[in-house]
Amino acid sequence: MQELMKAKAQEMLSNGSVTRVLAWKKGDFETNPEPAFFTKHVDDMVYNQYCATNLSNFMVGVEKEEGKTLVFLKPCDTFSFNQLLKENRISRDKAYIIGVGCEGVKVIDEMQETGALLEKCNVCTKIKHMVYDELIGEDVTRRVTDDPLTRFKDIEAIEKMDAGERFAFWQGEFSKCIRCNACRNACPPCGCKKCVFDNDNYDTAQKANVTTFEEQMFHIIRAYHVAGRCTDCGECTRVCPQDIPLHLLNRKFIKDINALYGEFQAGADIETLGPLTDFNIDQDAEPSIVYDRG
Amino acid sequence: MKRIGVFVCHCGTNIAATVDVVKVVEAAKLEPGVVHAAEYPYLCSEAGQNMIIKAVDEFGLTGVVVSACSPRMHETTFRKAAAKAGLNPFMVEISNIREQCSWIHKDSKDGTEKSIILTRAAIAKVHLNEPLHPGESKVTKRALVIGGGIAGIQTALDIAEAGFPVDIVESTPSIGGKMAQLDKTFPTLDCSACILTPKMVDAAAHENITLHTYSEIEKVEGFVGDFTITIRKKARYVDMKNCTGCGLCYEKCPVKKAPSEFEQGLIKRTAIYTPFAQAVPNVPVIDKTQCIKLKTGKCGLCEKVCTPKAIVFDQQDELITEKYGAVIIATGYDQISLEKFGEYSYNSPDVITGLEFERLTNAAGPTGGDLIRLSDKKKPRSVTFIQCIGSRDTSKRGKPYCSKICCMYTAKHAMLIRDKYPQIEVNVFYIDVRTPGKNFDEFYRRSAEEYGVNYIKGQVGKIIDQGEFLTLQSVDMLGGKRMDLQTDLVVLATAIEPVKSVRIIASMLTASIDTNNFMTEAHPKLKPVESPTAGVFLSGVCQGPKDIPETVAQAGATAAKVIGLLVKDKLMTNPCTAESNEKFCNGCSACTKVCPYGAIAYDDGIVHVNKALCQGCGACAVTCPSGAMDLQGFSNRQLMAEVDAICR
Amino acid sequence: MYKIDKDNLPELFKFLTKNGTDVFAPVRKGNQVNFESFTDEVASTLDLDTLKTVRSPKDFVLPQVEHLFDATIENKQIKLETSPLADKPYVIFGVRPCDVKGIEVLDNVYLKDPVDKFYQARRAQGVIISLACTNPQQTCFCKSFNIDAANPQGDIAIWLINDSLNWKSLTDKGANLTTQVKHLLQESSDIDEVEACQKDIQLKIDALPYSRGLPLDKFTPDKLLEIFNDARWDELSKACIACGTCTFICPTCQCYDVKDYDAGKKVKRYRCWDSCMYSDFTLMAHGNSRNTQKERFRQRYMHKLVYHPDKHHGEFSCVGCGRCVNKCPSSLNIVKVIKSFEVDN
Amino acid sequence: MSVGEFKPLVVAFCCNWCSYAGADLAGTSRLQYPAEVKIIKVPCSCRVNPLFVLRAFQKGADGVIICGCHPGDCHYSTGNYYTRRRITLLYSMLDYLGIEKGRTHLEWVSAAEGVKFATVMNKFVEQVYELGENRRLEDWRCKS
Repeated sequence: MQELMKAKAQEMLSNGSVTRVLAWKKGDFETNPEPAFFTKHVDDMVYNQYCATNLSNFMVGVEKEEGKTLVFLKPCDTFSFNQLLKENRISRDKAYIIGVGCEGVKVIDEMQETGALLEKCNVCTKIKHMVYDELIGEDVTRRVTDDPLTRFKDIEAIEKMDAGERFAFWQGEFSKCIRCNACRNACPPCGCKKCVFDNDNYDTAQKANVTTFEEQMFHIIRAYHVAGRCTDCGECTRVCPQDIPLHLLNRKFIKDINALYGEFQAGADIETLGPLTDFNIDQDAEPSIVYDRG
Repeated sequence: MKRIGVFVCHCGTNIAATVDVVKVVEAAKLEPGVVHAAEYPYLCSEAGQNMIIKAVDEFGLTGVVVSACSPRMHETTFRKAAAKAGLNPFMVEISNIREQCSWIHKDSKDGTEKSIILTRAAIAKVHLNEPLHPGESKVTKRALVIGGGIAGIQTALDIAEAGFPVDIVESTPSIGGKMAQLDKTFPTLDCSACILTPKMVDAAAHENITLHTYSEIEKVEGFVGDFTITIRKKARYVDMKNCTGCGLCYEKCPVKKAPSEFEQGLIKRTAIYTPFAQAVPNVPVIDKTQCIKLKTGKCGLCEKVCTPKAIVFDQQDELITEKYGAVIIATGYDQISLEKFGEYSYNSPDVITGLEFERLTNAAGPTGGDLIRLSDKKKPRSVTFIQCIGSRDTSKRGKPYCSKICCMYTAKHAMLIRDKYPQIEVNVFYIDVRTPGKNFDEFYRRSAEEYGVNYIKGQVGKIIDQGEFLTLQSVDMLGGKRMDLQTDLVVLATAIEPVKSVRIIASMLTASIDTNNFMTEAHPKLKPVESPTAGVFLSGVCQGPKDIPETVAQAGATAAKVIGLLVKDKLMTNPCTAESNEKFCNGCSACTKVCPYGAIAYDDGIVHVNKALCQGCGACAVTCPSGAMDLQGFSNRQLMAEVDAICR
Repeated sequence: MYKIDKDNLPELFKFLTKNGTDVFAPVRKGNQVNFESFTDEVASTLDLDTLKTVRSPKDFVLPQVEHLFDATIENKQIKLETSPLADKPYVIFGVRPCDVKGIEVLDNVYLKDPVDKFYQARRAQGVIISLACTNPQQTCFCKSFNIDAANPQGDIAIWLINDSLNWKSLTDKGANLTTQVKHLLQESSDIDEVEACQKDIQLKIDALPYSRGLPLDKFTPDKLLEIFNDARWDELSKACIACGTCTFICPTCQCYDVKDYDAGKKVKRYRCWDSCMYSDFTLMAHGNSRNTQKERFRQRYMHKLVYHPDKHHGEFSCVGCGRCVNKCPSSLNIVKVIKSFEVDN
Repeated sequence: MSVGEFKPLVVAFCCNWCSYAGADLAGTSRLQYPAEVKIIKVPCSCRVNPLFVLRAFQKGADGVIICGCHPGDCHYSTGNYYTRRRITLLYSMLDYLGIEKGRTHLEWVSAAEGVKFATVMNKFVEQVYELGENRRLEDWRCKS
């Protein structure tokens, strides 16, 4: 696959059909390839199970630049691409998308494999590319589970706790937060030009979690702002240096949205109204559904 | 920092009896930015207002807080006073220490403490207030009336008489509405057609009125004073100009099986038809679902007999776009479907609704006014009316409200039968008889006492069609007994509901509608003919059940309000509009999707708000993750400052 | 030299806490090890084997948030109340040699004129007990900064050999603490054992991938402008997502921002860590002096490799702990930066 | 009703057209509800940003209630339909994080429902009394 990708990238760069290639570049260890733009040679390009970064997010950065970008997207990354497209952050005609298969991304610590795959890969159902110009290589992506509810198991476990336990659980997690903003910055839909938490004009700026409240506030609002827009790409959890299971927040919203307003997968297409910019007059649940449940 | 003046009103003893206004003044003085604080017995009085005006000048105030009654009461008063003092009116904030403090808290300590906090919140908000300037928008001096029943006709006539052009859009081929179908009207028993048709003719002939019959609203854009509305004139297949209304066409039409809408389906009509003899305009229409020519290309008999060559089989729907300053909804009602009321055997030909009864006793109706059973064409020996079918019914199948007209029309029907056919026995099952209205109760009493109508308090549980007669399993509540009553004809006082299409029309006009599909008025008491959406007015049953005199009165009131709008050359627009900070706008366009007014447009990476369209709800501001979108007058920072001040 | 059994550590910690000294030691929670306040509950999850805590011990001398003063308004008069200085003694146990050096780098900034009183107070209360790196890891490159992982500095140095801690006090502070807990320690003269351990560590360090030498000699203050204007920054910074992970887990990153918080009844002024990766870093009234991520990215490395050495006698403000190598979401890090300058343009 | 010294603070966001008018009606009808409730007027319930709700808790509120027009009656036609989704999700998330459910509430109150307004407020404040002081969503800086 890697060689096919390199050949294709080199060809398109050489014949001028694209100005740059967005892919992964060899790191100083085999296990730490970095996202990179190639404009001449692609010798350092790699593709393996350590290529974690969701490249869709990097398309925003080249949106204003001249020329077309060839980008390699794993199936799950294409959902993010669509979501960014839907929100006018990127243009379809500035990208040449080559879909590549994915066998799951390995978790690395201290440059060593831990033996695990990323959490999102363990519950992956996103086996098809939602948007592409071309697919190359053998389709190695496999559906991990046929049960779409698998990914909500952890959420259900938390829901089953009593309020005190839930609170203690989240306090434990949130207290680890160092407010490095990696979750925010790695998140494709969380790509505001100026985040409300950075904006002094808005009177909500916070640079650090001064109190436990601010830890809660940041994560609640962050998850809320991407509710209905989060494709569940898992970058937030992957990049968190403190191992906070942030996907459990986003996925809770996804679970609620699916249950209350009908199945919705952000990034599956670019037309469907997002659940928070839409409503159903007769069928939408009343907020009392929250107080009424056990 | 702003220089803020705080004025606390006693409202006589309304506030001062519970709230220690002096304490509120003293507390306000300690707030940052407050350079003056004072109290006064009645701030809304001229002297009170003058005190504020003087203080603005004397202390160089740049912001004013008035702690008094609800802003819904006097916000405008105090804003006007501030404007007189040379301050921007939007630098005034009201803290509501009457409705929210003195009137609900008995304890003076609680009330005073809360008044101080609410005043503090208003001060915090004023610190962030910025001068706002209402824009101006022009007023198109033309009104559109949707619905051509008596409500629409009366409203249109009154507006037209005041000199403004009015268009009436009516979905059926003729104006006239339900009133045209009625036989007599209560409580005077004058002939409905006799009093209605002159008005129909007046409307058609009026130089300021344009009729668009067989037409529907296609699209609405714009806002008060400047609506742009597209009307779909459905193809009639008859040229309105050439047609002389001679009627030869429908005499020759071979299709004779279409149920007549006007006759409540009691008889059939032809494919080309005028709904009734006095139809305005008196131009037939071809029902394309029935016409052989339109369906198969054969026939065309009507075209052959039409000497003025008015039949146009290839006519298309026509779209007319026109500008209006005001829109009046007068869409009226229908009887509810009785599908879910199987126990009343409405499928039996001898069980009919009130409106069907109107046609059955009408001299111009299917029987020429001869009251017969539809099953065997025999004269009934007895007729039984049942009230409240689907009205005052809190189960899902019915309507929770009283349909209001049934008690009276039933009394009318009963009286008419007894008058014309004294041998027919008439029974009325009722829950209670409601007859408020001029001469109404007298009318009802006459029917019972002079005409011998047999009123039975009770309900009918089931109607069984026995062929020869009907058996009513019922309860006489006053007699306290179950009874099986045999009768020949049953008339169901069926609940009325707004026409189904009103929901679509309301949503196009962004006017609100209640759970029963009645249009909501801007204020149930003080603005009963305006919808909450500026420039949209209500006339007739679309707003709530009404009889004819009430409808006509309301139609006139509506016209007066519309005229009040149309005489203005310009309108001030709401300055509390959304505004997008382009530095922070991501261009995601989520705001454009939640805006009910289409006021936000996306262009090249950012969004822009059309101030003339924006009504200031704030849906966009909350949907915007970056906070680029904000609402002037209720900005994020203002609201958070209020939260902070309250929680301090 | 003294010795103490690893299993007896909790007892020692308990003794200290009972006597009014806070103890911070590496504790495992899930997949993470971080310095935590020692309590009975965490005794069982003490972790001296994991090399690197996610957060560095910087937290204890320069906490992420430090309150400076409270301002209150009474009758329209503003009253200030300065926050108290740290006055409780504490011990940070298990600090790795690189992190000890990290604190030294911070000292060179915060204890030099003008002295930062908050920092000074905290620093004065703290005793650093360091721990030699028996098992250095792939991402370590302390050797490049002449840090000896086998010879930890600080107030007390410890070598963990066969579940036994070899304890050597290095400073007066260290000696005082040692005296305080002497009854829990055993005298020891196993210098050989320690020396063997040190040799072993040095061999392991030499075998690490990054120990083959980083071209740090390329970064000299006299080449400041040359490096600043180098075209390589463009490409290097492309993958940066502008988060603050590297900054906040770095033992030497030292920048802070000063903020006010309106708490209703009072306004609290505090300072908190800032990151030069953030778009509002050093934002001033006129706007921002670094408008692109490239400029911000460059700032971080210029500071560590050029500006800081220029002001501090050639001392780099990187200690080769490798945290950023391990944690950067985009697999960027200072090693990649240093290496990319190996060849002159 | 009172438990010890604790006196909760309840912030109520009321839409201008229905609920604020409903509160006025409660006032004109002299219907008692606790002084613990402090009302903030917003044009529409859809103006209430989840940020405001959190902000209130941060600054010391013990309960937050949002009131808007009944679905179908929104002055702006559709505002409260968005509110309904937004606030349902927000409250569900707060519950998921272990915040006591009784501290938040949403109620549709029309301009004619003065009685309902007072009843809702009485009930809500009582509920907050039972829960006691807000601890789980507090910012210690804003206390004392």
